[in-house]
Amino acid sequence: MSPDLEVELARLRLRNPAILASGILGSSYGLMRRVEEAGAGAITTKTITREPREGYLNPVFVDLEFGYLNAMGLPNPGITAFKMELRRAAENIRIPVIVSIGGRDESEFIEVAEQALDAGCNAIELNLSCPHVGGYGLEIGSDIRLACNIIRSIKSISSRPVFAKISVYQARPDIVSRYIGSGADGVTAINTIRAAAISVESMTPILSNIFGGLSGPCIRPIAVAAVYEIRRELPDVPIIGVGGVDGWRAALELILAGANAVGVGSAIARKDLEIFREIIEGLRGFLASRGFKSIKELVGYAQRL
Amino acid sequence: MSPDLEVELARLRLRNPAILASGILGSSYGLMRRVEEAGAGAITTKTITREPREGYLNPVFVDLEFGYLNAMGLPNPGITAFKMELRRAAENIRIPVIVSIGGRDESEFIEVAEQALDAGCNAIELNLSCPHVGGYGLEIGSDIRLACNIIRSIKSISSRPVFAKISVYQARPDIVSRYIGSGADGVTAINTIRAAAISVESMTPILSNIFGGLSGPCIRPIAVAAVYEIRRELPDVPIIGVGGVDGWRAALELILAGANAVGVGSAIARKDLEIFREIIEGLRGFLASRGFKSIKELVGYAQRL
Amino acid sequence: MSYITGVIERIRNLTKSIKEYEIFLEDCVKPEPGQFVMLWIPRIGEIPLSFADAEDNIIRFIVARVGRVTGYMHERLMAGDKVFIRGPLGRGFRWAPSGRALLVAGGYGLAPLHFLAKKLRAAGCGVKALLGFKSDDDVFYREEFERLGEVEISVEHGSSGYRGTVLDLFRNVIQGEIYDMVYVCGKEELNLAVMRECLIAGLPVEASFERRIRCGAGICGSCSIEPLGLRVCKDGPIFDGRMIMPMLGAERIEG
Amino acid sequence: MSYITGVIERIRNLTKSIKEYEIFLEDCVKPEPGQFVMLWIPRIGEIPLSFADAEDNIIRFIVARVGRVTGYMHERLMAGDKVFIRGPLGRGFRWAPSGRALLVAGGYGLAPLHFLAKKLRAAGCGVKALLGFKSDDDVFYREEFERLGEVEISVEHGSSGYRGTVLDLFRNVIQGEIYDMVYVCGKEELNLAVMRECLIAGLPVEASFERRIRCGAGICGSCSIEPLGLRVCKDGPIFDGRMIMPMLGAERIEG
Ligand SMILES: Cc1cc2nc3c(=O)[nH]c(=O)nc-3n(C[C@H](O)[C@H](O)[C@H](O)COP(=O)(O)OP(=O)(O)OC[C@H]3O[C@@H](n4cnc5c(N)ncnc54)[C@H](O)[C@@H]3O)c2cc1C
Ligand SMILES: Cc1cc2nc3c(=O)[nH]c(=O)nc-3n(C[C@H](O)[C@H](O)[C@H](O)COP(=O)(O)OP(=O)(O)OC[C@H]3O[C@@H](n4cnc5c(N)ncnc54)[C@H](O)[C@@H]3O)c2cc1C
Ligand SMILES: Cc1cc2nc3c(=O)[nH]c(=O)nc-3n(C[C@H](O)[C@H](O)[C@H](O)COP(=O)(O)O)c2cc1C
Ligand SMILES: Cc1cc2nc3c(=O)[nH]c(=O)nc-3n(C[C@H](O)[C@H](O)[C@H](O)COP(=O)(O)O)c2cc1C
Ligand code: FES
Ligand code: FES
Repeated sequence: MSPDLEVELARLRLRNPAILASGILGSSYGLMRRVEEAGAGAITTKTITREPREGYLNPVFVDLEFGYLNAMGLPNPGITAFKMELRRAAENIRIPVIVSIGGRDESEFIEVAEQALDAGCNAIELNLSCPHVGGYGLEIGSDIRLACNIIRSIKSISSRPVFAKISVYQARPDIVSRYIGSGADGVTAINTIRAAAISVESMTPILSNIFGGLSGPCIRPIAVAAVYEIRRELPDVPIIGVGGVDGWRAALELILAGANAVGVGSAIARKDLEIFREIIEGLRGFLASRGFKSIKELVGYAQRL
Repeated sequence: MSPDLEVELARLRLRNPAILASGILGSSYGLMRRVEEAGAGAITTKTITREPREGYLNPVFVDLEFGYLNAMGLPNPGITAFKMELRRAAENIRIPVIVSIGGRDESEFIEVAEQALDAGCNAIELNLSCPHVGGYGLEIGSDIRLACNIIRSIKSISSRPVFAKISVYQARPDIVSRYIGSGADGVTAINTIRAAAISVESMTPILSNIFGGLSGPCIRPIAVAAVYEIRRELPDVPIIGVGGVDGWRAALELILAGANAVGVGSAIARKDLEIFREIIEGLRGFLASRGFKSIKELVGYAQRL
Repeated sequence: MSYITGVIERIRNLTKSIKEYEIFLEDCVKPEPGQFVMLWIPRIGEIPLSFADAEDNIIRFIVARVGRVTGYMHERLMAGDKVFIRGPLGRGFRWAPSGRALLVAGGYGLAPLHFLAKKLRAAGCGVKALLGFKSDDDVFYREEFERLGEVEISVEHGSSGYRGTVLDLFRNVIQGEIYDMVYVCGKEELNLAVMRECLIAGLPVEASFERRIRCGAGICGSCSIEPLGLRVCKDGPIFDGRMIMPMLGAERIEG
Repeated sequence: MSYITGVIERIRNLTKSIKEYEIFLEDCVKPEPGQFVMLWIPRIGEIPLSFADAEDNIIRFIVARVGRVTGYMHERLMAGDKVFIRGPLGRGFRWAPSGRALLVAGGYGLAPLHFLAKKLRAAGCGVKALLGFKSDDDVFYREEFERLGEVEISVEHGSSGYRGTVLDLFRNVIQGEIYDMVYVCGKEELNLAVMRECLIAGLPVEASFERRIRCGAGICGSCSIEPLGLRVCKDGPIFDGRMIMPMLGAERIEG
């Protein structure tokens, strides 16, 4: 019998552990549909705010050889418009849809969450970590008490799973522990890391916003350390490991470190949606060759003595 | 006339802005001599502690394609033995020698600094940022008040320049400002970033210490952002930009962001000591081709509107 | 870094609102017709542009003045200035060239079709181009296309060529002549109308689509043609009529 | 990742404290004689080892039991176990082979010289090896070297071969015979003594040195031969006698 890739993640049942990361193609029903067809285990939507956001001017994306830099500026249609996409997703998409929520304050988080829940999403991810949009993301996440309050409020309106998406700066077991204490069902670690690129040819920053977030293989060792450390201190917390997953080996590295599932983000730039099949088949092949029956056996395996 | 690469850095005069970063070959007189011959503008020594330290067991170093991971464990002969190397350096090496100091508390920092100053070093760098040695580095640097006290104490025993070497977690203008307020003459940004690598083949962490520090090209965008942000808020602070300098373009990127000089670290693994000439000639060529007279004109150039 | 440095060699006014830029690139690119680049002008912005031509290190763009970046290009950019491109991006026209091709272009849609015509011609295909303009003053690139095959132009308000839209011209032509395939590049209504006619007539057709391009790498989702979930920057900008078909049934074009 | 996976094919006891490991590598390596690898045994440690042999995907190490990692290898490692290597590292023997070569080895110093002898032989050089051991029981690899050229062995306490140290044997041999170059690999005193004799006699000489290897990449400084600042892992492990000369004058060898 072929090895089992199904995982359970804070009561969500995923056909496999490869989740579309937030901000990547999760901005419309049509794209989500394609990601489901490509084989993903779950989908995280683009971070949605109350009002529509235009995002920053181009350039918003830089392909470095070893990773990517982006400062999109959280462009999104706003929750009212996005609800239509979510409704269609709820009707037609069978894998879990996790809505990523952004806000400048507790009330914005709650308002967006209410609408998203109303539209039938399966879980919520709180963006407490985007490092390059003033007022949002990391600016919220840097205030642990505020973050805990937001988590508590959202848990008070729904029992559906809530994940806190954390930055590397907050990827510490003590902080995660407080989030869990406030009701979070799990964490997503990590978001991009604040970074910038300057073109030597033009002698100017490349991103219109100057600062952006670094993603891709180059942040994977940082994500691995974050996941390992959280898993070591908090053996039962559901963790979505994100950062530099560019194939099955990278996915497995995060799983061995302790991730229950992994987010697939910017690697899609190079490998496109085929990456999901590559991960799934690679993991299955690895499990088979080593005689494991289920991917669950490997979660945190590298921590054994 | 060929463009001028000389820079001034907190009253140190450097023949060029390419400084050997701490922990790289700066552990003996013989190696420092070779680095001088290779063309470096200044040398930072390995971080020296009061007592000798064995460091961690192998593996202590991983070559990732896009960077490097290390957890040496601050191996060093201790200040008493190292003083002999420093004395020889003071006699025979003509470029500035910056001694990197590590300690578990204020008194260790002061004791090591006293000895290093006594042996004739030209400046001091305080390691407030090594991310993988318990009790040292980042554990000191995370306590800003303690760090400020250490800076103050060392400035009270000598007027030679003192640089605070900061981690990405502390690379914020407000924190740097407090260091400067406590007497620091400049900052070195950034140290390696906490990270880990797991071998999928063996299903174990690679480093004996599990956690190490990420360096190399992959952290350059993070270093560039840190330097840019500090330079923007603190126009006059001397900054040694460190992180992913693997050639003249990378060096220039940090200088354009705002670094007065740059540290050259793990790139030596791939390019060896020839990298210093490559940087020097590359910078000179660039200045000439663009009609600049001195590298000083380019410090923070990317911040112009 | 991923940008290739280019130096503007020559700027030519094609009409009062369209210019042609000839750019010398430091590195050679090998685009397919229909592919595009992101052109970055530091401190100004970055926009998608189709290759109008590319040979070794020389490439050409045809740029219509539309807004901020194209406005800057028209007013301030001069020969000798540096620009930066990333690309070639996207997927170009896909069919192996053979037989007789009909090209239908409106406005700066001429750009990718010019490059395509060159390649078709070099591959020995017969090429006829229908070029649509608003007025006599808007006509450009007629001679460039004439060097590559037959040309008919349409002008909505003026005296040259066919009087009317290029869609009407296309309908006329397609009734009397036989083609193996049709390529269209213009406003979305034109693309869709031509595609619909071709699908009905059983003619293979490809069209170049536009959406707001941000990442250009197929990850941000900004350029999706909905509800199909097709990304202009990665799955396109050239799409086969049969891929777009589901949308042709839809009343309203979203995205 | 930078490690190449290897599977132990065969382990052979050479003496009571020296074993030979034959390892099949997933990827082919092309080392020069004198180069080394870092051999990683997960959860145990990582140590430098010289290539004793390498052909396509099969490599051989000769490992003396010394401490923690080598002890584990001797006691626990079995055929079929996986190990991981990074390398080849460092610089091997540098001269283009020609003429007659004299090889002087002590203990596991035989390893790199065996690989060198093979290459010299294949290049048509004359090879004579002087192999030094403590006692009769310590003798190993005699036949392996005999297949590649002349062999003389020295035993300090025993009955086989020359009675005495390999340094004494070397002094005897070098007086009566003519060589174009000398290669030595053994304890540092042996290396330095042989180098000194060769330099006095005007004979080219290379030796393999050891220091504690950590990074293996030439950056941590741990393997420096002082006061020369020569890194065993990057500038070596093989050094030309003339590079080491300044040290031969010094009383004490530091590092
Ligand atoms: C794949 C592709 C290839 C292209 N090739 C060419 C080409 O070869 N030549 C050429 O001249 N143009 C081409 N374009 C269009 C060109 O990219 C836009 O005209 C340009 O981005 C406008 O930038 P701007 O800053 O001048 O205008 P802005 O200031 O950004 O916008 C001005 C106005 O135009 C609208 N607008 C901007 N971009 C678009 C768009 N993509 N679709 C519809 N409306 C838009 C805005 O909403 C606004 O109302 C192409 C577009 C795509 C997607
Ligand atoms: C370039 C190079 C090539 C080598 N090739 C071979 C080889 O082919 N075969 C082989 O058997 N060995 C070789 N060695 C030596 C081998 O690496 C060591 O014996 C091994 O690292 C010891 O590891 P351990 O964990 O067993 O011993 P440990 O527990 O680390 O040490 C045990 C004792 O040995 C001493 N020691 C450890 N390493 C060294 C050293 N490098 N020099 C001097 N003393 C040391 C320690 O100080 C300690 O007292 C080579 C070394 C180098 C530098
Ligand atoms: C273009 C782009 C847009 C992103 N947008 C979001 C977002 O809206 N919300 C969010 O939480 N993370 C966002 N991220 C971060 C990713 O979800 C992910 O955490 C990060 O990219 C690291 O994963 P990767 O290395 O696989 O890309 C974005 C990343 C990229 C590259
Ligand atoms: C092997 C190694 C050892 C290091 N040791 C030290 C150290 O002792 N003290 C210190 O402050 N930084 C140390 N560093 C950090 C470097 O000085 C530098 O900040 C970091 O490597 C980033 O620069 P790079 O990308 O050029 O390597 C070490 C880095 C490496 C790779
Ligand atoms: S522009 Fe980002 S997906 Fe096409
Ligand atoms: S072992 Fe690090 S420099 Fe040689």
